[in-house]
Amino acid sequence: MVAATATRQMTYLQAVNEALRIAMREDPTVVLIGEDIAGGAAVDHLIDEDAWGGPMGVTKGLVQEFGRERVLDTPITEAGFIGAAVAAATTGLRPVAELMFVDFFGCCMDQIFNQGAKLRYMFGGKAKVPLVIRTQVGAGVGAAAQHSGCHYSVFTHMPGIKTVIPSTPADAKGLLLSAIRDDDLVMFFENKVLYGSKGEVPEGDEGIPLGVADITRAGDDVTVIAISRMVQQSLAAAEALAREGIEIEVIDPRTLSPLDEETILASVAKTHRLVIVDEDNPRCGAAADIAAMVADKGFDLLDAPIKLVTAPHTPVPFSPPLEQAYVPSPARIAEVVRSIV
Amino acid sequence: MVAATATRQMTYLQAVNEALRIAMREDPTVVLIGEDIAGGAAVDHLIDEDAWGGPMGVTKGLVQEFGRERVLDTPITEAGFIGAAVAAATTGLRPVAELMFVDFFGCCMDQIFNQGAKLRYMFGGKAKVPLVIRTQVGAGVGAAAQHSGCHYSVFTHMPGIKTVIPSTPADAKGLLLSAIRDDDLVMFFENKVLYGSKGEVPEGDEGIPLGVADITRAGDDVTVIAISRMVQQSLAAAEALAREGIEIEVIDPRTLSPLDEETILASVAKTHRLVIVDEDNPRCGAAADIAAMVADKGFDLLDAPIKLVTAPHTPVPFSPPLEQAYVPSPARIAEVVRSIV
Amino acid sequence: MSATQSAAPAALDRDQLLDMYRRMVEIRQFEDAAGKNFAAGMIPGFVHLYAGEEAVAVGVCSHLTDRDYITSTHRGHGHCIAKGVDIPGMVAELMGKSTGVCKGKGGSMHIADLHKGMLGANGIVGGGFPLACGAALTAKTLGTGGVAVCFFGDGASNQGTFHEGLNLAAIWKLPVVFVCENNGYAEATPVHYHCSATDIANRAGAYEIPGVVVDGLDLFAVYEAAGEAIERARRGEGPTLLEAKTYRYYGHFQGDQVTYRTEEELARFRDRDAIQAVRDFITERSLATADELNAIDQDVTAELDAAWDDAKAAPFPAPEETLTDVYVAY
Amino acid sequence: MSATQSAAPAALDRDQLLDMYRRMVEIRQFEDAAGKNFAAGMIPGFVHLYAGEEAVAVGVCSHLTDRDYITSTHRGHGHCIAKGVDIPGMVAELMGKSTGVCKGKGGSMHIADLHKGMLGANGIVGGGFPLACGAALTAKTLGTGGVAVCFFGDGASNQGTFHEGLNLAAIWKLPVVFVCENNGYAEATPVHYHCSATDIANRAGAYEIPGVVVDGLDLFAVYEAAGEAIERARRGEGPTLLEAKTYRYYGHFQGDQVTYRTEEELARFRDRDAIQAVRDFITERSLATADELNAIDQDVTAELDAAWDDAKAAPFPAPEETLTDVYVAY
Ligand SMILES: Cc1ncc(C[n+]2csc(CCOP(=O)(O)OP(=O)(O)O)c2C)c(N)n1
Ligand SMILES: Cc1ncc(C[n+]2csc(CCOP(=O)(O)OP(=O)(O)O)c2C)c(N)n1
Ligand SMILES: [Mg+2]
Ligand SMILES: [Mg+2]
Repeated sequence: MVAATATRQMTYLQAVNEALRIAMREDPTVVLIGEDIAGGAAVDHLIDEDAWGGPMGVTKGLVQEFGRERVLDTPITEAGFIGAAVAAATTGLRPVAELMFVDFFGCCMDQIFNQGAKLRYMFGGKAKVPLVIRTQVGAGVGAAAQHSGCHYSVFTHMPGIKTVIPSTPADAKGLLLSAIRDDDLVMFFENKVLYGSKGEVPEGDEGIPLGVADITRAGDDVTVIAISRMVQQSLAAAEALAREGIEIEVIDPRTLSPLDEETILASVAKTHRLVIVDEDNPRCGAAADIAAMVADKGFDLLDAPIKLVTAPHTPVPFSPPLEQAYVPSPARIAEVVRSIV
Repeated sequence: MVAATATRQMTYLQAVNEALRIAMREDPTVVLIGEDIAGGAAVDHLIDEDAWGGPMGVTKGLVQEFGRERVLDTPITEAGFIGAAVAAATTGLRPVAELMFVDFFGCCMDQIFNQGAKLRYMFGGKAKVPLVIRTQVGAGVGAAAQHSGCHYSVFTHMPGIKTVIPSTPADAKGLLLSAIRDDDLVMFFENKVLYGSKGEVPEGDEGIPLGVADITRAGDDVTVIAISRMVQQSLAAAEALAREGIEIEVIDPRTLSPLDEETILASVAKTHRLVIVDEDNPRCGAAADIAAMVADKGFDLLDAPIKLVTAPHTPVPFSPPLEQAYVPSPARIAEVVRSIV
Repeated sequence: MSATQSAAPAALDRDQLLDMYRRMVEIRQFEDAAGKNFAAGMIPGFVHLYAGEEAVAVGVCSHLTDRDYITSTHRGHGHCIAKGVDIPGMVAELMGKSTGVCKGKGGSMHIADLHKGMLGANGIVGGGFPLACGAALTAKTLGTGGVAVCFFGDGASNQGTFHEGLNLAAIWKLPVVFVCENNGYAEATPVHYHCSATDIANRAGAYEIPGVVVDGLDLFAVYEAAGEAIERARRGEGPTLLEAKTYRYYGHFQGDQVTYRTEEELARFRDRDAIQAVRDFITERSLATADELNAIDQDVTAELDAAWDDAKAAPFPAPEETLTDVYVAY
Repeated sequence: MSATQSAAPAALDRDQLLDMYRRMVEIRQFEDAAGKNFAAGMIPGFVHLYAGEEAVAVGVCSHLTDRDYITSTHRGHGHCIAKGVDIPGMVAELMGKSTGVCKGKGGSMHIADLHKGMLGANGIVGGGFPLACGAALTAKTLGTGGVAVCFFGDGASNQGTFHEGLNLAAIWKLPVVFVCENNGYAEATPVHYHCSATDIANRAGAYEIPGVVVDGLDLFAVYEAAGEAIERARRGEGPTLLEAKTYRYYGHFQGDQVTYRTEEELARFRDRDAIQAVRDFITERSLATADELNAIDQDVTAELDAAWDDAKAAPFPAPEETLTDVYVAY
């Protein structure tokens, strides 16, 4: 055991920013590429201090330290700059590209999955693509049907891609550090609703390994696998359920590909009941994926149907009450848990 | 009951061609759009008789009957012409667009899922997109990593899209007719390995409804859900298993979205055992999706783990023995079935 | 610098002129009100305001009728109004109310009305190029006589869909007009950084179609150039790329601190305000008095106030509405 | 019509000339052998042959070393050979043997060798534009002095990635040369139908970069034009769009009945064969005798025969290989 690391409170957004800064300091080949990630490139009067740092400010301050050569504003050209990042990764850089919203993946998916993810395999193992693509997911801010999706399932489906879904500031930092140091193509999904959420974040440059789930609350009655912001929703449900005497174990898989099957199955071996909570659409989604894994490998452990709590099979609606109905709520999670105990 | 319809032997490819011809005859707003689907557009000397009809010849002969105004060769511009097809559908045509290989979806996915599939919802139900996108799936001809994928899961995941996966010539015809007459956006996945396969195909213009599974072989011991070409592989496995006294029920869901849950659950109620066979990659795939549905709604019916027989989590390899190892074989299917009886 | 304004095209009579003036005022006031109501927390999500660019939408859409289609952008309110979408329905849509033109399901970035030939604002930069080609293909195939206009920004001119759409329209001689609203910025990034072409209209050369630069703050200049391009399209002679140099008064979206541009730059453009220029033109030629124009302004204000009051009073959609309108039948 | 050939650039000495000749012959014979072996059922999948276009790959790649990168296409064998990829390894790759350059996992459309700066043939038309920008970005950022060359077809010039790549390279002044191999057709569709530009090089104007048309059947013309563009890139002055007018002798893929073109057209181009032209040039100037050139040809034949024999004798990869090489670590 190492000595406990000092921590500080910071937001999820700041944690992402800090991880980028650490990675850029430790490795000069790490470059950032994306739309307005510095912001105001080539604006004459603009002192970099005022640079946007992305529309959400996630990359704010990095251009001052690392310069315009390593924080590259791009035109609106997702296929162009993501594809450039793929080949830059193959030829000696370690780019971190920003796809502003995951909903834009349809503009550049070919470069991600055909040019990037398959490269190593097609080339018989003689290439690697140490690329991270950061992107935003999640409903909850009224951003409507083209700026609120999750869709990490699409990337989890694709061999050659790793998918990371941090739910806390500490995970955002630790997982991003590991993602950048990883030699494979990693999709890193930041939940926009979590950007402002605070938590303890360790100092230092330690990464959190990809593929290791986090048991965020222990419990004996029902295993609840919760993805991204659904961790918070499930922990809220856990409070309500605990008052009724139902103790759920909330597991954050942290990465969907690779998936920590062992931790999930060990929990189900204890609780014999499984609920999976995901904000993504249900069909061929990550929740179904995990359910299928347990329905095979953990079938004999189960005492009840595997329940999914997900968004409906609809686009994300704009109107606030509809959007609220769309995202799984603590109440819905609790209700489903109750239905199988 | 209507009187039995006359049938003839024809190939899967011919059946697709016939459905297109019937649909174009019955509705002058049906137009075909795609790369080389007539072939040789604007080649001076070319009498249309010699037009390609697509690289596989699927649309051969249609330009002669319907002319260049309704069989539109396009530049290599997937986002451009698929997006054009989306808006053409919204404004009064019923286009059937061809995406030559599903592996190219990354070049046009934005137009499919953001511009097409979400349109009706975003517009509060005040629009429709009667568009069919035909495309090719499947490994087995050495077409390698960028021309052999399946990936219907990606489209099944997306609300607003219907996904059709015909496995026989008769289904290819009947389902395509229904797809073209349907008022929603339909992705129609033709398996390239099946193009040459023959079967009885009814005369006439009757469609097969979307959302109705087909029990292709009845059996009491194990339910096997098989997708696309996996129907043939499963039927071959059934022969071998029958010789051992194991009777599997082979169900072809025919469409993944909508999914005929009822037929699947009714079969599992009888067999208490489920195997799902899919050539697609396993993570967040259609097989996992169906497994999750049954692990919830059919949990109490099950006497054994739900088993998936799928491609591995790898791109499609080129080398023949590797490609053969990649695609689920009758032997593998039989082995998995045996493991749960 | 005082407002400049080319002479009104001969074809425009007084009523049309006043109509166009009114449309511009509607857009301006709509956006100002949206800005205020956003700040007051009445509008969820992202809102991109069109104020400053009114001459483009109105100059172009004045040539169009309901059989003609337009595609729009994230900054779409102006296009909607110019194309005749119901303003109270738009206000309600911004708030996500059931009385919105999309029943509250779309919001600012997805306002649409197919009956008005408005194919939707669009959250995807560059999403409209292929769609405009498709609407034009329908017009051409069915012989409706309609055209399609694709509005897009300077930033969008770098998207692959720009290239695919323009090439497709050119080889198929589709009745489309591509209208670039070059307001100098894509979010915080200035056009001279993100775009390799000095004039975006110059990119027309790659498709061997006409490319025209026009002063986007000059209503009549836009009107004339658009008219020519639209007539050309209607005659079956194919697409045109029209670039209107313009400016947005607000930030990229509401909340943007606009650090990337100077107060002086904004002031320089505000000095050349397109609406003021039309006002001056009308009053200088005594086509209407300042009072008459003020009355129009006030009428619009009243209309908008009422729209906001109604929208605020209107119900949100019922939660069950989340599940409808995905498919025609499923 | 007899073969035409511009004068050899002064910089080329006899050895270089004979090297280039040999490379062209290697490509031609490689393709002829591939065509035969495909017909004999020895090659699975889709095969697109480069024969006829040799002057382009060789004229361009003769300026490059291993620190320079190229991106290629579905019709990639010629680029691979010109860039120095091991020919026996390529032959084995076509057959899917474990001795292939990609261990048999890639096949014809995915041959690659990063050590040779060959970033891969590509099954996706237009896939290479962004990749070339990325390789050039690495070169620029790390100051390697390398350049990237993006080979692409006339059909690819309509893909959105063309536009995105050229704009990106232009604004970032990346050391890239975009080389269009305009062979008149995209599959069965002639360039004058699918492409709105009479000369694809003309599209350079949209990015304010140089656009150059060159006779792609003339090795020295290609060599000179490519040399200039590559030097410009190395000097940090940004990208060039080079269009080589060329022709493919075989069909789009093996199996294509080639109904869309005439025998006369093919004959016209075969009459201007690029390799024959180089031969004539060499013998007319007595730089080498016909016998010496024949010896090269025979040497290549022997090399290829041996490569095919070896490949046929080589083992296929073990089935377990299906599961490896997806990730570095998982
Ligand atoms: C495909 C895509 N990429 C990025 C964005 C984020 N985004 C929204 S508006 C915008 C800038 C658009 O600039 P421009 O086209 O000039 O239009 P303007 O905002 O100036 O009207 C960006 C980058 C998006 N919505 N869609
Ligand atoms: C994105 C994509 N669309 C379509 C295809 C199918 N396809 C393969 S080659 C080709 C024609 C390419 O034409 P061109 O770029 O001129 O290259 P050439 O074959 O003439 O060398 C097409 C349409 C593909 N491989 N990728
Ligand atoms: Mg702009
Ligand atoms: Mg070509």
